[in-house]
Amino acid sequence: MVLFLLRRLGQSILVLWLMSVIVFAGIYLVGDPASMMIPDSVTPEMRAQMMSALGLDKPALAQYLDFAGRAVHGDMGKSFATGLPVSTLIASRLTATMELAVAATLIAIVVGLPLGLVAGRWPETVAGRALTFLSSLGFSLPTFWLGLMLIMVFSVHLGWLPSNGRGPTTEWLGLQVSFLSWQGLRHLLLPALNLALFNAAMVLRLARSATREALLTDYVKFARAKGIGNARLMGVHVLKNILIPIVTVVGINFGGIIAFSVVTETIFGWPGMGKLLIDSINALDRPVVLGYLMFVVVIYLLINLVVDLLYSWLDPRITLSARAS
Amino acid sequence: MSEPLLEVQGLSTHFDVRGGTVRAVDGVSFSLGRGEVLGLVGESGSGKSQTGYSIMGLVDPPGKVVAGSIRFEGRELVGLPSEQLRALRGNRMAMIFQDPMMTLNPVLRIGTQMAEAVLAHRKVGRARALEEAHHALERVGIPSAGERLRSYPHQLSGGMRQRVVIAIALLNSPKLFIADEPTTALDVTIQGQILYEMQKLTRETGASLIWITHDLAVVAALAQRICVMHKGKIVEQGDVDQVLRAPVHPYTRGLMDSIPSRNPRGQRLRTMPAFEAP
Amino acid sequence: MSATAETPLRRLWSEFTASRLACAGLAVTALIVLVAVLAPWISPQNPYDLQQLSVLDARLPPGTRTAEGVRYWLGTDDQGRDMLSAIFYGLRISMMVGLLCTAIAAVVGTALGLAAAWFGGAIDAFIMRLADTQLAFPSILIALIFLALFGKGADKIVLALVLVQWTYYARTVRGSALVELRKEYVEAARGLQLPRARILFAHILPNCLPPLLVVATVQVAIAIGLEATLSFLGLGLPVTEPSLGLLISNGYGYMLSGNYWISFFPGVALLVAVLAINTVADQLADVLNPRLKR
Amino acid sequence: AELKLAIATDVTSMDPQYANIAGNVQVSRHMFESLADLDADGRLVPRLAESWRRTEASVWEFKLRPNVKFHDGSTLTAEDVVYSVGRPATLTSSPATLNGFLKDITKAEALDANTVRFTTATPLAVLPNYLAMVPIVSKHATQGLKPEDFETGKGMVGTGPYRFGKFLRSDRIEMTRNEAYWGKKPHFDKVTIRIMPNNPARTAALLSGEVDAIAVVPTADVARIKQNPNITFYTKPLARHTFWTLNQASDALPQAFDHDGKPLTSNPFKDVRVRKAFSKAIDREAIGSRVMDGLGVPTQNPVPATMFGYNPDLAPEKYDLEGAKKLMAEAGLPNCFKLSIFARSDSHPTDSAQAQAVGQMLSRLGCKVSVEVVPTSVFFTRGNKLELPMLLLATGVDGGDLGVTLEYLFSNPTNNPFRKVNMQTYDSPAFWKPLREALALNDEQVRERKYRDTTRVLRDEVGVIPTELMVGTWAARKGVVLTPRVDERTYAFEASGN
Amino acid sequence: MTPLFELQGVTKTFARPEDAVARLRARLAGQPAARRVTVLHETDLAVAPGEVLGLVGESGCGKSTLGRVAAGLHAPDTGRRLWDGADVAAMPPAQERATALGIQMIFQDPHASLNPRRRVGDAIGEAAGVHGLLEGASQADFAAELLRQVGLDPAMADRFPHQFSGGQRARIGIARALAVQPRFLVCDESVAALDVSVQAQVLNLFMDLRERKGLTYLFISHDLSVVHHLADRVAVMYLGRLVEVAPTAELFREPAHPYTRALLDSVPRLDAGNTVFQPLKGEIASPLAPPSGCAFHPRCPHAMAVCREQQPALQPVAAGRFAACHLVPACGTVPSTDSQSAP
Ligand SMILES: Nc1ncnc2c1ncn2[C@@H]1O[C@H](COP(=O)(O)OP(=O)(O)OP(=O)(O)O)[C@@H](O)[C@H]1O
Ligand SMILES: Nc1ncnc2c1ncn2[C@@H]1O[C@H](COP(=O)(O)OP(=O)(O)OP(=O)(O)O)[C@@H](O)[C@H]1O
Ligand SMILES: [Mg+2]
Ligand SMILES: [Mg+2]
Repeated sequence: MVLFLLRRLGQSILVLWLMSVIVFAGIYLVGDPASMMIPDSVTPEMRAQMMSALGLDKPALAQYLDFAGRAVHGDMGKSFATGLPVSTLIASRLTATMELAVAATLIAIVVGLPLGLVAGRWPETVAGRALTFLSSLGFSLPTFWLGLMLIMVFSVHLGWLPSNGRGPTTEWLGLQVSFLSWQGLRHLLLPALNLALFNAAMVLRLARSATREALLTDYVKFARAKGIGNARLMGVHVLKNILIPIVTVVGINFGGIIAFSVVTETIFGWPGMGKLLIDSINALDRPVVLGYLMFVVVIYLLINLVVDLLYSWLDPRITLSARAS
Repeated sequence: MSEPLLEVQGLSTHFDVRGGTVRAVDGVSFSLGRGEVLGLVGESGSGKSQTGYSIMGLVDPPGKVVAGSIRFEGRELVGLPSEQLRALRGNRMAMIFQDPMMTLNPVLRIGTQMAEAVLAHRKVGRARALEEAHHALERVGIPSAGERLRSYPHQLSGGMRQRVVIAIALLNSPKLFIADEPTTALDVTIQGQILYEMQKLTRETGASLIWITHDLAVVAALAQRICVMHKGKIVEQGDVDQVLRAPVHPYTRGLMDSIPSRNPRGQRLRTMPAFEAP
Repeated sequence: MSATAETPLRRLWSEFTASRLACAGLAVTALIVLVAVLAPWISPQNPYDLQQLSVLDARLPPGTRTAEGVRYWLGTDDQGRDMLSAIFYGLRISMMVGLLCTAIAAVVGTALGLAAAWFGGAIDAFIMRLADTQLAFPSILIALIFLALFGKGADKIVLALVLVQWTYYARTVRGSALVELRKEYVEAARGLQLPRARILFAHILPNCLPPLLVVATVQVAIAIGLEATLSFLGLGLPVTEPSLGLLISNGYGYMLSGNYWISFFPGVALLVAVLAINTVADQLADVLNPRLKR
Repeated sequence: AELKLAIATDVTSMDPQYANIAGNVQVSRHMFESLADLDADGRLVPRLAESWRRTEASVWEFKLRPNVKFHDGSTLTAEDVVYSVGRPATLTSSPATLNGFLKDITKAEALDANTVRFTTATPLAVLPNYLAMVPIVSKHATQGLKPEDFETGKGMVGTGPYRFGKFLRSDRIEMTRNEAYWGKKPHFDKVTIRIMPNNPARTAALLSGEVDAIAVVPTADVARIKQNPNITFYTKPLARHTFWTLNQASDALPQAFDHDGKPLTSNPFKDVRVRKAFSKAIDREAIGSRVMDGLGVPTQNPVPATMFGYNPDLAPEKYDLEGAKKLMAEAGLPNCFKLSIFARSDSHPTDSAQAQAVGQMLSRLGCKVSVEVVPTSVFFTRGNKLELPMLLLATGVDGGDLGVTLEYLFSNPTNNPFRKVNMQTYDSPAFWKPLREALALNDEQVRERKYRDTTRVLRDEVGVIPTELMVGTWAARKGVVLTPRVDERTYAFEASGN
Repeated sequence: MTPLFELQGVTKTFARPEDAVARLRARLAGQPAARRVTVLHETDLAVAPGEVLGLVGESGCGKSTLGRVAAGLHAPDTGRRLWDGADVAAMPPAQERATALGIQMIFQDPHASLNPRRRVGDAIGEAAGVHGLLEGASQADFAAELLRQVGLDPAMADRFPHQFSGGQRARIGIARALAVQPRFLVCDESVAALDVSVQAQVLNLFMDLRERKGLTYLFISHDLSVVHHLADRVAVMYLGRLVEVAPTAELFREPAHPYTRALLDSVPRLDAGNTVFQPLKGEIASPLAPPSGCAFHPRCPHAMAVCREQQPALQPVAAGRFAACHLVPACGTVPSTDSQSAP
C-alpha cells in the first residue's frame, strides 16, 4: 500500500512534467501573448521593457526552463492579464468551485443512484421506463439551455431562487463558503442543479443497466433466499457490485466540474475556476493556463487515486499492487 | 403426524425458450412430514434444483411455476404476496444452492453476509448476529471462524464456501431445509460433521429436510424417504430402504448399477441405455 | 428445440425487434441517418451556400411564405437560413461528428483500457497516467492548438474530440475489466491458451459492455455538444456551415425573445436523435445480456 | 438607497492604473478621477483640474480644483498628480498600459500645490484628452504597492464619489458613497457592481429583480425588455463603430484565389475600385436592422454626431450592387475572386453574424467567400503577421478625440517608427497630412475641420470599409434613472432614483 | 522412467483476510507486511504418463490450489514445474504455450468458470478452432460431438451457461477441457455434481481416453469410491502437505496415515441403512492458525508428544508408498529400499 502510494507519487511527478511541456508548447504554438497584451501605442523601449518584465524576450526553451525552475519551488508565476500570482488567482476561486463541484456531485449521486436502482429493479414498469426516458433528456439538453430554463423558471417566474452569483459567504476554516448559510445555499442550488442533472442522468443510466445485470446473479437470488428485504438487497448486495463503473465516471466528471464547468459558471455568475481558464486561454495568459492545468492534473491524479483505492475497497478481488499476468 | 409440513401437488415449472418450452419440473407431487428427511435424487438436469427453487419462490425468469400447489405449514405458497414469502424465506424455510462460488456475494465479507441473514428476521444487535454467525461456522467445521468471518468468498476453498452457505441456512433454525447437493465439495470427514448437524437439527427442532444429492449412500444413511426424478417427473418414491434395496423403476435400477463400488475396479462402469436429456 | 437454420445475426435481429419501442427507436435512427445522408437532395435550400441566403429573410417565423413564394416551414435563423434545410444539413454534421468520435474514441479507449487492466504494472500505470493528463487537458485548448497547427476542418475536430473522450472508455473499461479479470472464466480461457486478443475482446469485453454502452450513448450527445461549443468559439467548423449544436447555440439567445424556433427545432431534432440512439442502445444491451434471453 | 448594477465586462484588477480596459475603467471611475473627463456625449470637461491652458506649443499648465479630499481625508496636491502620471511607467507587466497616453510627456512638474506643468516632446493638442484617461491616485497611499495589493482595499484611496468596500473577483464590487465628495452628491449611498458577462444571465438578473440595472442589453432580448412595463430601456449611439479592413500590405493577397483556386497575381485590394465595390456591395441598412436588431446605424463617421470631429457631409455608402458589379468589371475582376473574411468569436456577440451577412452580400458580387470566425488570440496573432485578407474590427474613440484614434488605427512601422505592425495596412499621404497637422494644432475649430478632411480622404480612398455605428443599450427597473453614455460606461453617480 | 509431469518443492501463499482496523493496527505497530497464509508447503508430486493420480484430502487443505499450480494457473511462490523432465518456466515461449495447452484443468465450480455471455457451443469449440484441432469438422459439429460424449443434447449448444443444471454445466466444463486434446488433465471435483449414471458415462469416457490416447490425470475428488475405481495411485493431503501417497489398492486396503484411515472410516455405506453420525473429534486445522508439529495431531487418536512438536516428513514406508507420520515406522511396515519412483 505504501509502496503503491510511493509509486503513484513518482508517476504523478512525471505526469506533471509531461503536462507542463505539452501545455507550454501548445500555448506557444497558438499565438504570441505579446500581441494580445502590449498595446501598439507604446514606445519600443517600453515594449522591450514589458517583454522582459513578462519574460517573453527569451527563446522558448529558456522561457520554459524559467517556468520549470520556479514551478519546482512552488511558484507558478504571475498572470499576464491581472498581475496576480497564479496561485492567488486559483486559490481565490477554488473554494467556490469546490463547493459547487461537491454539491453537484452529491446531488447527482443522491438523485441518480436511487433512481437508477429503481429503474433497474423495475425496468418494465411505467416508472422504470419514464426514468429511463427522462435520463436521456438529462444529457441531450445542452447545459446552457437547461441553465437558462432553470433561471427563467425558478428566478424570473417563480422568484424562489437567486439567479446569479454566490451571495453572502460565511467564513469556515478560514475559507469563504456558501453552504453554511441559508442565503448561500439558495445561491448554490441552481448552478449545482444545472451541473448535477447531466451527471445524475449518467449515474442513473449506469446504475440502471448494471442493476439489471446484478439482479440476475445467483448471489442476489441467494440473498433473497435468505429473506433479505428489498432495501438491503438493493442498497448493499446490488449497489456494491455495480459501483465500479459509476465511481469511475463520477470521478472523471467530478474533476471535470472542478476544472471545466465554464458554461454553468458564466450563466450563473459563479466565480469559479472554469471561467478563469477560458479567459486565460483566450488571452493567452500563459502562466495562468499552465498553473491552472498543472493544478487540474493534480486534481485528476488525486481523484483517480481515490477511485483506484475505491476499486479495491468495492471489489476485494482487485488488488492495488501490480498484477501478474 | 397430523398435517404434513410441506405438500407439493402437481408442481410444474416451465421455461419458455426460443423454439419451445423446457419442462424443467413437470407435475411433481410429494409431501414431507415434520422432522422427516426426504432424499431427492435423479438424473442430472431432471429438475431437482428447480423443484427446490419453485418451493422457495425463486425461479428465475423466464421460468415460471405454471401449475400445481405448494402448501407449507398449511399455507399456499404459489401466489403468496412477495413480502410474506420473504418473511418465510431464510426464516421458516431455507435453501442452500448448488454452486457455492456463485451464491456468495463476491464483494461482501462472509461475516456481513451471515449477520444480515440473522438481522433480516430477528431484532438483535449486529454484534450478537456476528456471534451467532461465528457459532454457526464452527458448527459446520470451519476452523479459525473469527478470521473467516472477515474473509471474502474468493479467499475460501470450494468446500469452505459450501459450508458457509450451509451455516447461513442454519442460522435461523428453519423448519424446512432444502439442501441442493450440499456436501459434494466436502471430504467425508467434514461431510460427516455436516450430516451430524443435520440430524441434530431434525432431532432437536423437528425440522424437515429435502436433501438433493447424487450420493445414494448419503441418502441411505440420512433419509427416511426418497424421490427419484427423471426428466422433470418423479418416477419412483417411497421408503429409502425399500427403494434402494428393491428399485422398481428401470431408471432407479440403472442408477444403482452405475455406482462405482458396485462395479469391478478399473473396469468400464455400467451405464444406462441413453436417456436423452430433456 | 432451438431453430437450427438461424444465423447469429438473424437471431440478434429478431431478438432486437421483439420490443416495439426499440423498433421505433431503430426506425427513427434510420430515418435520421437517411435524412443526414440525403440532406443535399431533400433540403429545400442549400443553407451552406451564402448566395442562397439573405439576411433580409432573417428570423422569419415558421410557415412564412416569402414574396418569391418560398415557404419556410420551420422559419429561418438569424442569417435567413431555412431552418428545415439547416436542420437536415446540421444533422449530417452532428451525426457524423457524434458517431464518428464515439466510434473511434470507443475503439481506442476500450483497447487501451483493456490493455491496462490485462497487463497491469507499468503498462497500466502508463496508460492511466496518460489518461489523467488527457483528462486535465481542456478540449478548447486542444482545439486551439490544432487550429494553430493544422487549421480548421472536420477531421481535426473529430481528432480533438477523440483525444478528449477516449479516457472515459479507457477508465470505464479498465474498472470493469479489473473485476472480470479476476473471474474464473478468464482463468479458464487462459488455460485454453486462447490468444490474448481473443480473451480480451471476445471474452472480457462483452462482460464489460453494459457500462460501456451507457457511456457511449452519453458520449454521442457530449460529442455533438462539444463540437457545437468549439464551433461556437470559432474553433470548430465554419460558422456558415452550422451543425445541429451550433444552430441551437446560435438561437438560444433568441429563445426568450419570441424567436423560439431558431433554437427549438434543432433542439427537438437533437433530442429525438439522442433518444432514438439511446433506445437502440438500451435494447442492444438487453439483447446482449444472455440472462434476459429466452 | 442601494443600487445594484450589472456590467458585462470582467474586471481584472482594482489598481486603477493597471490596465486600461473597459471593465476596470468602468469600476475605478467610481472611486478615482482624472484631471479632465468626458461627459455623457463624449465632450471634454474639467474634473480634478479646474482649467488648463497651453503656455507654449509643447507646454501645458493644469490648475487643480482646490480642497479636493482623498477618501482618507488628505488633500489632493500637484504632487499626487505628478506621481500619478509617472506611475504607469513603473507597472511594467501591465497589459493595456496607460503609457500610450503618457509617453509624449517629457516632464511633469508641480509648480505649486495646485498647478502642474507638462512638457511634451512635440506639440500635442490632445494632451487634456490623454490625461482624461489617467486616474489620479494618492501618492502616500499607493507608494510601494503592487497592483495585487489593491484587491483588499489597500491603496484604494481616490477622490471619487464612492469609496471602495469589497472586491470579489469575477463576482462583484461593493462601494459606499463618499460623503465628503467635492462635487454633486450621488443619489445612491451604496452601490454594488455585479460582473455578469453572460448575456441571458444579465437579462434574467434584471427580470428577477436581483439587480436594478444592467449595462449592455443582449441584442436578442431587446424586444422583450422594451415591452416590459416595469423596465426602462435606454439606447445611445456609441463612439464605437465597426469596419472592415482590407489587406493592402503586399502584392500577394493572402488566402485569396481566383475561381480556379490559383493564387491571385496582384492584390485586388490595392485597387481603389475593388475597395469601393466591396463597400457598395454591403447592405448596411440590412445589417443594422436585421443582424444587429436596430442596434447598429449605418455610418461613414467613426463617431456619433454629438462628438468632436463628426463630419456631417459624409453619408454612409448606399447599397448598390449594380454599381459594385460595374466597378469590379472595370477593375478587371467581373466575377470577383475567392477569399476568406475573418471575425472574432469572443468579442462583440454580433460579430459573427455580421461577418456572415457580409459574406452573403459579397457572394452576390460573385465572390466565393468563406467566413472564418476565430478566437481573438488567433485573430490578432495572424492578423499582426498580415496573414488575413479582410477582417472585421471595431474601435472606440479614446479620450474623446477622433484624431488620437485615427492615428492609432492607421499607424504602421513605415509611417511611424514608434508603432509596431498593425492590421490597418491602408497608408496614404493624403490621409496623414491633415491628421498630423490637426494633432499639433491648438485651435479647436481648425482642428475639427482638419479631422473632417481626414475622414473625407478615408472615405474617398476607401481605406477601410466602415459599416455600423454601434448603439449602446441599458435597462433599469422603473424608479432607477440611468445616464447613457457614448463611451458605453455606466456610472452609479450619474444614476438617480426614488 | 521420467514422470510426465512433476512438481518440485512448490509453495503457495495468499494474503490473509483482515479488516481495515487490523491492518491499520499492524501498520502502526510496525509489523512487517508478511501477513500471509501458506496454503501449500514445499510439495513434491509426480505423475507418470498414462497414470491416474487421485488426490484426496480435507476440504480447504489446498487440493484446488495444487491443481491450479499444476495447471499453470497460479504461479507458485517457490518450486518448479517439470514437463517430461524439463522446467516449464525455462521453455521457449512457443513450447511453453504448447505445454500449457497440453495441461488442462476442469474447474471445481463449473458455473464460475464458464463465460456467462458465451453460448456453450462456442465455449467448447472455440479453443479447438483457434488451435486448429477441429480436424475438418465445423466448430458446431465438433462441439456437438463433445456434448454428446459427455451425455448432453447437442441441440443445447446454443444455450447460455445459466440455462443449465449444475450437473450439465459440469459436463460442459469437461467437454471444454477435452476439446483441446490435452495430455494431462487436472480434474477438480469434476464428477461430483453428476448423478451416478452420468458419472459412470463420464468416467468411462475418461478411461477410454486414457486407453486410447494415454491421457494422464490428476484426479481431485472427495468421492472415495470414484477414486478407488479410477485411480492408480492416491495422494492424500492435509493442510497444505501430502501426508500419504500409495497405490490405490494398497491405500484402501491398508491406510498408513491416521488421517487416511479416518477418511476411509467416514465413508457412508449404501447398505448400512440409516446411520447416526458423530461430530468430529478434535479441532479442525486451519492454515490461518496451523497447529504446531504434525498438523493432524489435534484430531489424531494416536497423537504423541513428538507429534505436537515435530513436523513429520513424507518418507518412503513401503514399495511405492510414502507417508508422513511419526507413527508409521512404529506400525511395523518396513521401509523398502527399492522404491522405483519418487512421490
Ligand atoms: N485467493 C485466496 N486468498 C486467500 N486465501 C485463499 C485464496 N484461495 C484459496 N485460499 C485458501 O487456501 C486454502 C486452500 O484452498 P483450496 O481451494 O486449494 O482448497 P481445496 O483443497 O480445494 O478445498 P475444497 O475441497 O474445499 O475445494 C484455503 O484455506 C483457502 O482459504
Ligand atoms: N434458464 C433456463 N432456461 C432454460 N432451461 C433451463 C433454465 N434453467 C434450467 N433449465 C433446465 O431445466 C432442467 C432442470 O434443471 P435443474 O437445475 O432443476 O436440474 P437438476 O436436477 O438440479 O440437475 P443437476 O443434478 O445437474 O443439478 C435442466 O434440463 C435445465 O437445462
Ligand atoms: Mg441441480
Ligand atoms: Mg477445491
